[in-house]
Amino acid sequence: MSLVFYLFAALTLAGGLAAVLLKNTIHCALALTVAFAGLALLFLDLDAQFAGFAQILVYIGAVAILVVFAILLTRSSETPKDGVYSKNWLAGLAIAAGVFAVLAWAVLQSAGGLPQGAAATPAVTVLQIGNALLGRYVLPLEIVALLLTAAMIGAVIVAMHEKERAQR
Amino acid sequence: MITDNTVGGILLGEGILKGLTETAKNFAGSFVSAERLTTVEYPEQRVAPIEATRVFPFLVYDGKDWEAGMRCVACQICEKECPPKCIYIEKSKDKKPDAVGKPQFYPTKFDIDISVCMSCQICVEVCPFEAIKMDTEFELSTEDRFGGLLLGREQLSKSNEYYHEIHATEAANVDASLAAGRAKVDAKTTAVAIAAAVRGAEVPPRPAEGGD
Amino acid sequence: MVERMDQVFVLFAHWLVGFLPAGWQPVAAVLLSVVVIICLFPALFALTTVLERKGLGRIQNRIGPNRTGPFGILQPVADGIKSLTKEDIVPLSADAVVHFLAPLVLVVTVFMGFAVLPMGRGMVLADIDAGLLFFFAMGASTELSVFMAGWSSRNKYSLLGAMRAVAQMISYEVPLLMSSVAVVMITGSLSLSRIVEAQNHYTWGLPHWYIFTPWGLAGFVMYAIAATAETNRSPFDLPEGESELVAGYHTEYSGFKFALFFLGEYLAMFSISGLGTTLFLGGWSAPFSFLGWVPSWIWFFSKLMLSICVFIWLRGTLPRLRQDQLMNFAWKFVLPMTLLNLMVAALWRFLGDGWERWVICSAILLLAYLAMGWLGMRQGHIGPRRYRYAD
Amino acid sequence: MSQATPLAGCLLVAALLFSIGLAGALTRRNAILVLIGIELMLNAANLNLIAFWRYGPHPEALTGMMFAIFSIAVAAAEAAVGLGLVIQVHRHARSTDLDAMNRMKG
Repeated sequence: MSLVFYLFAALTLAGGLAAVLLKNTIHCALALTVAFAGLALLFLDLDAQFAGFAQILVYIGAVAILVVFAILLTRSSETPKDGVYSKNWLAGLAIAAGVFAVLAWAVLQSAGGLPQGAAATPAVTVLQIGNALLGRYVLPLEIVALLLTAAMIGAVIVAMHEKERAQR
Repeated sequence: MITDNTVGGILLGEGILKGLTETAKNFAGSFVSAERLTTVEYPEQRVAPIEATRVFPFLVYDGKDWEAGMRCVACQICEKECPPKCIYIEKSKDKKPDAVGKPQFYPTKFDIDISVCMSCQICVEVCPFEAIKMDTEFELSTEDRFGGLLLGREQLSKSNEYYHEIHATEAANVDASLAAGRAKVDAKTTAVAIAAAVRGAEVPPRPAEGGD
Repeated sequence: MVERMDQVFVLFAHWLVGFLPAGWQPVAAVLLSVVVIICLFPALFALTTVLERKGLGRIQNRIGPNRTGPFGILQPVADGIKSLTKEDIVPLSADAVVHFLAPLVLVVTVFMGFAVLPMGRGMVLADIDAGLLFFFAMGASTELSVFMAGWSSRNKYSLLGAMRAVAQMISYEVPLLMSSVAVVMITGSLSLSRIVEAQNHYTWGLPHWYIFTPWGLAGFVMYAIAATAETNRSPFDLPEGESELVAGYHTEYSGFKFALFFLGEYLAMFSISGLGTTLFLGGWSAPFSFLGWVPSWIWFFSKLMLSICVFIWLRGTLPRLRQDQLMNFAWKFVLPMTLLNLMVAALWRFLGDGWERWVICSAILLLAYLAMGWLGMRQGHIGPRRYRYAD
Repeated sequence: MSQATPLAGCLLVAALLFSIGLAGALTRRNAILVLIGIELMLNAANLNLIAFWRYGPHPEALTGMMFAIFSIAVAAAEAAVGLGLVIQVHRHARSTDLDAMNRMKG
């Protein structure tokens, strides 16, 4: 377990925890970007170069800005007066802890059965990914393309500012 | 519809290219032709100020002694007219003879706060005695923010010759009108003198007004 | 001898790294080139500030700085000292941590963009297989630092400037990517050194640069427009519109942090024009075959400085665009043209060699250009402004 | 943890990140922070996919990585639509406080 892996994992988890626990919403969004960056580094550490750069481009480049814009548009950067956590926060925490316990138990139990030993680092070239994308995965690619267009149009229509309804 | 360049109008970016060629000509020209490089290196080289430049007012005086020859008679019209109220005049108690010889008041204190003055030249326009004109001197920076920028009578007074130097044509017109005025006054005094002489034949003559 | 001149830096690096024990050599080699980049480009930035001020001056019939040192060469030193000694004021209500981090994030991400640019034959810091994607990933994360700067200064003007800047950078990032995808499609690889090698051939002495192909020229024009907008320069410098937004998102910054933002903006300009030369102007390949003896890195840096001069030239000429014109232009003109350019590039690739592909591709692009111009002019979006006096 | 293989390490990190996201989604009051929690959970899933692809039997089959790339795209689309909804809800109900949104009236 190399030191680098621990470093990146610590960065990601710290970012994730901060994104969840901080009071100021904008700080949460920035901590979220730290978590995204940590994850991208983890992907690169796992030799998934294309996925790592795609993660940076899509998440840090677009989703983080989207979250921040949404925070500003809904004026939630001012901390609310009656507390930041919902009333039944204890239940939520208990459920999350339970889920983690189950997952951790499952991982540790099956630690033996997992493929041991460091597999040879697969030299994945962008050419292979391109061929795979347009070869075996051409159907999912078209579906995701359709989905992205639908999501884009849908998001615009949902968030559009209706002039007439607001005046009523 | 579009009036002038209908056909040329549809080429997108055509205006941008024209603009770019213009600036390129300007850029290349500035190394070559003088008229494309109009700026000079200020302290070392200076561009002669244009005739009608005006910065801050100054008081004109005739002859050598600035106090005696001062044209200003402290009528305080300019003080009232000045929009930012930057002129302060204190009138004298006694009188002194002016250029024509007529005893006039004179300002014991004539301050202009040049940090407030906006060079609008209204004082020059309203002054009936051509006593205040606009100077072209602009290097007036001082360390002292308040006192240094409040010019007193003595610093404001400059000779008529200096006035001729900076505003030649205007000074010439002013002198011509003053001379005409003086000639009219002399003619009037001589006419009065003759009339007095004629009446004097019946009644003893009054003492002549102060001459030069 | 020629070969040595071309590879002088690579050989020097090997020689220098040779002193270290074998284990440390790869790390030292990378560190050495990182140090070179971190010293070289700020020096280029200093040179460009003088170039810009003198160039703008000459365009506006004045001389430009010539007091500090001969021909004003020491002006950047003066600016540097001034920005270092100026007091660094942080507004009381500002969010200190985010306010402090914003310039750092900007400069770091922009510097990381230089890692993949091939600056000469075999002179690339990290020859990543997905180099272009890495470059755009770094380019995309500069927007976040702009937003952090704008929001953390808690000042209406800077927030407005940040919003405008982020909106502009996002809407011009799409055409930027699209125009470079055309190049990737023709070369068949995302790695920048492969792209430069693909352009490094000559027929009758003329190079195979992509700008000399119809889709390449259109792509380069779109790329240049998007690059100018991406770095908030010249006609698109709305976020720092002095007249209305004081200084946009870096209003509340002073002293060294402001200089960092300044550096970040110029470095973004270098890296975007560096990528432009790599994609369309044949990176480090010589313009003519008989000029092959000149070292390759000279070509890269001369093309880089040439595009910087074009940036300055644009800044001296064009007035600033309004925000809606800017957005309108991006989504209604630049993006459709880049999409069409993508299709034309595909057509170019599958029409095979021969003169007909030249004719067809240029015909399509010219037609689209005229149609877009005619359409734009008729609806009055783009053409000269028409005034109607109130009758 | 000495005998833990790198894969188990990745899985544990992913599980922890997933539960942090879940905790965020469940306990936070602000709608946007629930979406942030969901983003974290999606990212944790991506990490699992890449980990299994990297240490799995056939990395050259690229299945894991393809799946991760598609899931990144889908997550981006989901984030866009989710935030669009949140903005619309805010404009309608004047607040993004989830506890306050307990009425179904239009």
